[in-house]
Amino acid sequence: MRDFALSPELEELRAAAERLGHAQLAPNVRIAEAAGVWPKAVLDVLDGFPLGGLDLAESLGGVDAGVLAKVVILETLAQFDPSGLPGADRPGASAGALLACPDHQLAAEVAQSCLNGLAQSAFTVIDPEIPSTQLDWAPGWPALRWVWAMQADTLRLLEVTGSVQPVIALAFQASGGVRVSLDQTTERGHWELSARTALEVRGRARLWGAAIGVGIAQAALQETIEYTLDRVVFGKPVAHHQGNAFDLAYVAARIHAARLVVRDAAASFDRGEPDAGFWATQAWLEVREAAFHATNVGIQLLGGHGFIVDHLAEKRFREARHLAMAAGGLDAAEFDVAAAVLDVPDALLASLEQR
Amino acid sequence: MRDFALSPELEELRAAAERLGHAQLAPNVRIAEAAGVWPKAVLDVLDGFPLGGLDLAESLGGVDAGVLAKVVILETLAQFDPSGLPGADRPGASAGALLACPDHQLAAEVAQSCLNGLAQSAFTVIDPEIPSTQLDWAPGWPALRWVWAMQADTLRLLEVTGSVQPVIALAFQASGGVRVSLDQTTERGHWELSARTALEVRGRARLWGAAIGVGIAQAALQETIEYTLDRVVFGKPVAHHQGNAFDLAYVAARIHAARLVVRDAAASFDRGEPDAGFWATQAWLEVREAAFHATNVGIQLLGGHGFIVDHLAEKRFREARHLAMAAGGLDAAEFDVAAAVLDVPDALLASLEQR
Amino acid sequence: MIELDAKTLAMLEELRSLGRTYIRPMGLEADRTATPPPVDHEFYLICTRQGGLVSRMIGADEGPTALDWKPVRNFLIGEECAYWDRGVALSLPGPGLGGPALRNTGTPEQRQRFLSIFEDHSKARWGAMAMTEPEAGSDVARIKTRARKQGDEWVLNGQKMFCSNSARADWVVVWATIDPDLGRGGHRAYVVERGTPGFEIIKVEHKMGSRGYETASFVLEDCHIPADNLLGGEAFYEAKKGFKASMATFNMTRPLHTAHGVGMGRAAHDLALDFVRHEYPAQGRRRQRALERLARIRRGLHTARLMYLNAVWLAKSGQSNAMEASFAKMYSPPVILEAVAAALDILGEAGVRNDKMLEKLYRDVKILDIGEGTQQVQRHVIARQMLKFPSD
Amino acid sequence: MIELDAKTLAMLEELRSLGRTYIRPMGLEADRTATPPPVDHEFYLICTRQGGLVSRMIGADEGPTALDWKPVRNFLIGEECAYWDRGVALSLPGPGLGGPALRNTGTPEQRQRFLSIFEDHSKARWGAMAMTEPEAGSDVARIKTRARKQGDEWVLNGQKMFCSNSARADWVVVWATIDPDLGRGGHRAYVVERGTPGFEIIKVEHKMGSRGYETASFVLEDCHIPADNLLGGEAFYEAKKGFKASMATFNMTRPLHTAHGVGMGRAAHDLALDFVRHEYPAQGRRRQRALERLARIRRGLHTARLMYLNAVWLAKSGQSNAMEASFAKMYSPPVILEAVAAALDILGEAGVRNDKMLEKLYRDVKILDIGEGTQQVQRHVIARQMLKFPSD
Repeated sequence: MRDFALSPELEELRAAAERLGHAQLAPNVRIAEAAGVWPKAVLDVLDGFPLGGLDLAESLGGVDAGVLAKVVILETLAQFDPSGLPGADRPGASAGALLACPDHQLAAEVAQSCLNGLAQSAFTVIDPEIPSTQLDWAPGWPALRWVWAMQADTLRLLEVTGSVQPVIALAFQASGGVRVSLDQTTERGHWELSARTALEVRGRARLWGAAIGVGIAQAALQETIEYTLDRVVFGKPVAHHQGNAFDLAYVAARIHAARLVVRDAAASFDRGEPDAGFWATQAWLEVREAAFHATNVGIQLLGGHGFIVDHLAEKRFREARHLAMAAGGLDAAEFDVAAAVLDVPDALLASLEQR
Repeated sequence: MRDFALSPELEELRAAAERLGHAQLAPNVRIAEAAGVWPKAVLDVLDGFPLGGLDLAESLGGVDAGVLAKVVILETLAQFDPSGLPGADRPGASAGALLACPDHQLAAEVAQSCLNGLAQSAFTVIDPEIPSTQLDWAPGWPALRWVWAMQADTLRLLEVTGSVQPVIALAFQASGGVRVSLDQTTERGHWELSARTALEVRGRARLWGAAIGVGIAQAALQETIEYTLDRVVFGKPVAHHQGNAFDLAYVAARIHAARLVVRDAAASFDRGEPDAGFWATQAWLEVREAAFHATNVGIQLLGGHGFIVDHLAEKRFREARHLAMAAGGLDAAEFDVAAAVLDVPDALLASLEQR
Repeated sequence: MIELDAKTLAMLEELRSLGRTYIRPMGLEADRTATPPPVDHEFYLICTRQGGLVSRMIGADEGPTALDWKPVRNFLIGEECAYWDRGVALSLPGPGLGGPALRNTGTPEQRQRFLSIFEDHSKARWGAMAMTEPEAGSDVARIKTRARKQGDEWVLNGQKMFCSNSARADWVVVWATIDPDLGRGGHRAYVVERGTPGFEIIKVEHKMGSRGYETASFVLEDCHIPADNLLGGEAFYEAKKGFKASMATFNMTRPLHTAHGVGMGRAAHDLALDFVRHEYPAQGRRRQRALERLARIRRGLHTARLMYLNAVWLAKSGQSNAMEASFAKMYSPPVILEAVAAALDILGEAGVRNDKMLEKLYRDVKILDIGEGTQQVQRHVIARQMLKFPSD
Repeated sequence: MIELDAKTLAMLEELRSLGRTYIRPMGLEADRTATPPPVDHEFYLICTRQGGLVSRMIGADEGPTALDWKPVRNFLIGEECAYWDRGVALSLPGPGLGGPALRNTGTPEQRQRFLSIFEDHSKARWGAMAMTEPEAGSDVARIKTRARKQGDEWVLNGQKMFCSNSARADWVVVWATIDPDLGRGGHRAYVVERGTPGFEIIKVEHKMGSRGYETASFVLEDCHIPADNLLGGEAFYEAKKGFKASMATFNMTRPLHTAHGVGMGRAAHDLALDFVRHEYPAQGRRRQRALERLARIRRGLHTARLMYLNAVWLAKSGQSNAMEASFAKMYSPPVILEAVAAALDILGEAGVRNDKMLEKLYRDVKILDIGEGTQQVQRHVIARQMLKFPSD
C-alpha cells in the first residue's frame, strides 16, 4: 500500500525547517512584510540548502531531493511565514517548466542564475481566450529576469529586458511584488509540449502553491485554536461552544485531507507517474477550498481581532486568496482536470482496467 | 417600496388551503404515495378552485388570480404533501407555455381539457446539445395528453397519440409518474418565441417547482424542529446542542430567503415586468439549494429515523431532488441566467441607469 | 423592479455623483495610506454645509418610529454609499450610532445639548458609541467598565475598543456597569465629551480593510462626568424600562448592515462586469463561466436585498422584525464574500493586484460577518427564538 | 497509482465478476421489492461454499491486530463490494459486527461456540450486533436494556432497533446495562441466540434506500440466557479492561465506512461517465460542464480514499488513528453525496427515473452520514481531542 511516512532524512530536514521558522520567521512576520523582504539570516540558510534546488535535477544544479521533500518543506516554512517564500524559493513555481524545457542548456542557465541568487523566475498561465499582455504579479527579489509563460500547451521563456513596476498586491509583500508588461521582455525560446507534459508543468506550479496553502491553513487552525481556547464568552472558552467546535473540527478534517492529496501528488511526481500533473491540479483545487475555509474561520472566530494586524489571521486570509488566483486561477485548473479526466485511470484500479 | 403583505383575499385562500392540507393531505401522505393518487376529497376541492386555473387568464378558462396567488397556494399545499400536486395542478408547470402559445385557440383547447380533468399537460426543456427523444417523467393522472417541449426558444406542442409507460421515479409517486417516447406523440404546432418570452415560459415552469420546494423545505424544518426538541441526547434536546441549533438557524434563514425570492418573482410576473423569467429562474436556483439543505439536515438530525418511512424526512429529501432536475435541470437554468445577465438591469436602480 | 419615488431617485442620483467624485477616491486613498480621511477633509465640510448630507441621507436624524418612506430610502442610500466605499460612508460626520441612543432614551435636555451641535453647518462633527471591550465582544454582558456615583458626578474607569469614529467625536456614548453582579441590569450609558480628563484615545487600529473610517481604543481613567450625562437620567433606569428593550423594538442596524453588504457586492459585480466587457472575447468557455458567475452574484445580491427590505417593511408595518433582521444579517455576509470572490475569479491572476480595486473589496468585505453581531451571534438569536432555548 | 499485490488484484477481479452477476442485480431487486435478498439466495450459498467469501474477503475473520497486507486488502475489497451494492455487501453471510466483538473480548470457549458455526460451508449463517435503542442512538450511554443476574442466568429486558441482519442471525451480540446509574461502566455485552424465548423480531424497517440488507428491531422480554453468554465473562469486566477500550485501540469501522462511500461514489461516477460517453456530443458547453463535474467527483473520491488508507496505514504502523478515522468518517459522506448529486445533474431530467440506477444511489448514499456515528458525532470526537473539551 501507499506509505504515508516521511523518510528519516526528510523528517530531519522538516525539523530543521521548523526550527528555522520558529527562531527566525515567526518573530519577524510583520517586520518582513513592511520591509518587503525576508530576514537575511533566513535567506542565508535557505540559499544554502538550497531551497530552490531541492526539487531540481542535479543536471540543473539541484540536489534532486524530490517533489515530496519540497512540498513538505514549503508547508513547514509557510506555517511560520509564507510571505517571502516566492522570493526565497527560486525557480520555485517554475521548476516544472525548467525541467520540461527541451533546451536543457537554456534551462541550466536559468537554474543557475536563480540558485546563485542573481535572478528571479516566474511562471504564468495565459488563457488563449483572454491573452493577457502582462504578468500581473511576480516576486520582486532578486530582480525578475525570467518569465515562463504557458499558453495552451506552448511553453515560452521570456527574459525581462525592459522595466518592471512594483505592485501592491493582496499578499506576499515580503516577496516584494512586481508586474511586468510582456512587451518589456524578449523571447528566449518557445516549445510545443505534449498535453501530458504541459499539464505536468502547470500541475507542478500549482502544487507549489498548494503546499504553501496547506501550511497557511494549518497555521490558521493552530492560532484559532489557541485564541478560542484562551478567550471566554458566555461562561466558557469560545472553542468549547459546540457551534464553533464543530467548525474547527471541519476545518481540521479539510486540512488533513488537503495535506494528504498534496503529498500524494508530490510522490506521484517522484515516482514518475504519468498523471502526476492531473493529481497535482486536483490537489491545488482541494487546498484552495481548505485554505479558504481555514483562514475564513480563522478571522471569524477571532471576531474583530481577526480583522486587525495585531493578529496574523487577516494576513493568512489574504495569502490563501492570493494563491487561489495563481497559475491561471480557478478556470485554468478546472479546464485542465476536465480536459484530462476521461484519460486518467483510477489510481487504485488502473491495473484491472488495463486488462 | 415593495409590499411584502398578501392581500386579504389571498390570505383567506391560503388559510383554506392550509385547512385542506391539515384535514385531508397530512393524514394520508403514505396512503396516497402507495395508491399513486391523492384522495378524491382533496381533488374535488382543488378542481373546484380550480387550482389549475388560478394563474390562467380568463380567456383560457382560468380565474386569473395571479402567479403570486398560485405560488402561495402551492407552497401551502406542499407543506402537507406535494406528492400529488403535479397531478392535481393542471396545466401546472406548463401554464406559462399555454399563455405564451401564439395559437390562442389551441391553447384554450389544452387548458379546457386540463381544467375539466380529462387531460394532463407536461412541460420539458430539451437541450439542443443533447436532444432527448423522450419525456422522462410526467404526472400520470389524468391521462397525459399534452407535452410542451422547449428546445432553445422554439416551443412545440405535442399530443400523445401512442402509448405511455408507467415509471418509478425518485418522488411524487402520488402523481403516478409516466414517461413517453416522443415518437409516440404528434406535433400540434411549433412556434419560435422571442428570447424574453421563451425565458418567461421556462422561468414560470421553474417557479412552479420552486414554490413547491419552499413548502417542502418549510415542512422539513418544522418536522426537524419538533423532533429535535422532543428527543434528548447527552442530557438535553438534540435541538439545544449548539452545533445542531446553528444548522437549524441556517436552514431557517435559507428558507426565508427562498420564499422571498419566489414571491418576488411571482409578483414580477403579475406586474408584467420584462425580466420576470430571469428572476423566476434565479428563484428556482435559490430554492434548489435551500430545499436540499433543509431536507438534508432534516434527515441528518433525525439520525437513523430520517432514513425510514416512519417519518417524512426521507420523502422530502427525495422530492427536493426530483424538483431540482425538472425543466432541464441545473444546466438549463444556469445557461438561461448567464445568457440574460448582461441585459437584465438592477431591479432597484434600473431607472437611474436608463438615463 | 422596485419603484422609487422621485425624491429618492434624486438623492441616489446626487449620491452617485458624490460617490464617484469623493467617496470612492477617499476610500482608495485611505486604503493606500492606512489612514482614514482627515477630519477637515473637503467632503466632510460639503456634507455638513448641505445641511448635513449624513443626517439628511443616511437616516441619522430618524428614530425607528418614523415609518414612512423615509427609513426605506435611508437603506437604499446606505446601500449606495457602501457601493462607493463603506468605510468612508461610516466616517461621514454626524452622531453615528450615538444618535439613535440619544434620540430614543436621552432626556429633552440631553437631546438638545448633544444633538444641536450638528445644526452648526460650518464644521464637521461626530458622535460615537462604545460598547466593545478587550474582554467583551459578542458577550456584552461581560463589560467591565465601571461607573461609580460620586457626589454630583459619575466616575468611569475602563477600556473600550473597536469604537468607530471615537477619536474624532465630540462625544461618545459609553456603556458601563454600576455593578457587574447585576449583569445587564447593571448596565448604564453615559455621554463622555471630548477633552474630559481621564478620557484618552490609546490606539487607532490597523485593519486588513475598511480603512475609510477609524476604529479606535480608548481608556477611561477616573474620568469624572456630570450626573446629567447619564443617558436618560436616573428616572429612566428606575422605571426599569431598560435601555436595550427600548432600542430593540425594531431592529434597523442589522438590515442596514445587509444593505451595506449589497452595496459592496454590487461594487464587486460592476468591476467584474467591466472586466468581462473589456477583456473577454465575445464567446468561449471562459466567458460562459464568467456570465454564470455574474448571474450567481446577481442572485445573491437580489436575495440579500429582499431580505433587508423585508426586515424594514416589517418594522414599517409595525410587526416584529427581530428574526428576519437576524436572517438577513446571518445569511448575507458569506454570500457577499462569495460574490466578491467570484468576481476575483473572473479577473484570474490579475485579481491579486491592488490597482484592480476588487482586491481592496475582498479585504473590506469580511468585516460584514463580524460587526453588528457575528453570524454566530445571529444564529444564536434565531435559535433562541425558534427553538425555545433556555434563556441565557 | 497505488500498487496492489497479485492476490489482491485477483480477489478484486473475482469480486468484479461476482458484483456484476450477483451483487448489483440483487441490490436492484431488493430496492424494487423493498425486501432484502432471501436467506437462501444462491449467492449467499456460493459465498459460503467458497470457504466464506465474506470471511475471506471483507475481513470478518480479522482482528485489528493483524496488521499486514490483509487489512488493507479488506478495505479495498469493501470499497469494491459497495461499488456493486453496499446494501447487499452488508447482507453477506458471516458474523458481521459481532465478529470483532467476539474475537477481541470473547473467551476461547465463546469464540469456539459462536464463530465455529461459520466453518460449516453448507449453509449461509449470520451474526449481528445490537446497540441502538429507540431512545439511544448517538448517545449510547442512554441505553436502557437491562440485564439482571438470576442464578445461573442473565435475564434481559429491553428493545433494540436499527440492527443489521438481526432477523436472520444465529446470534446477536446485545448491549445492555446492569445499572443505568453506572453509565458506560454498567454496560455489558451478551450473546443472544436465535430461538431464545423472549427474543422476538418486531419490525423490519422500510427504508428510503440501502435495502439490500435488513434493518430490524427486536424486543427482549424476560429473555433468559446462560451466564456463559456474557461476552468475555465476569472476569473481563472485573479487570475493568472495559469492552470499549479494547475495541478502540485502532478504529477500523470508520475507515471501512469511508471505503464503502468511495465505492458508491465510484458507482455514481461510472454511471455518469457512461451517460456522457453515450448521450453527450463530442463538444459543447453541456459536455464541458459534465467533464468538470466528473473531475470534481474524481477529486472527492481520491481524497476520501487517501483518508481511509491513511487511517488504516496508521493502525498498520501501530499509531493511533482515532482522529484520522473520524476525519475520514466526517468528511467523506457529504462529499460522496455531492458526487452522486453531481452525477445526477449530468443526467438532467432523466436522472429522476428509477431505471437509471443513479436515482437508487441517491437514496442509498445518505445513510453514510448516519451509520457508524453521524458527522455530528465525529465532529464531537475530533473537537474533544483537539480542543481539550471537558470530558462528558
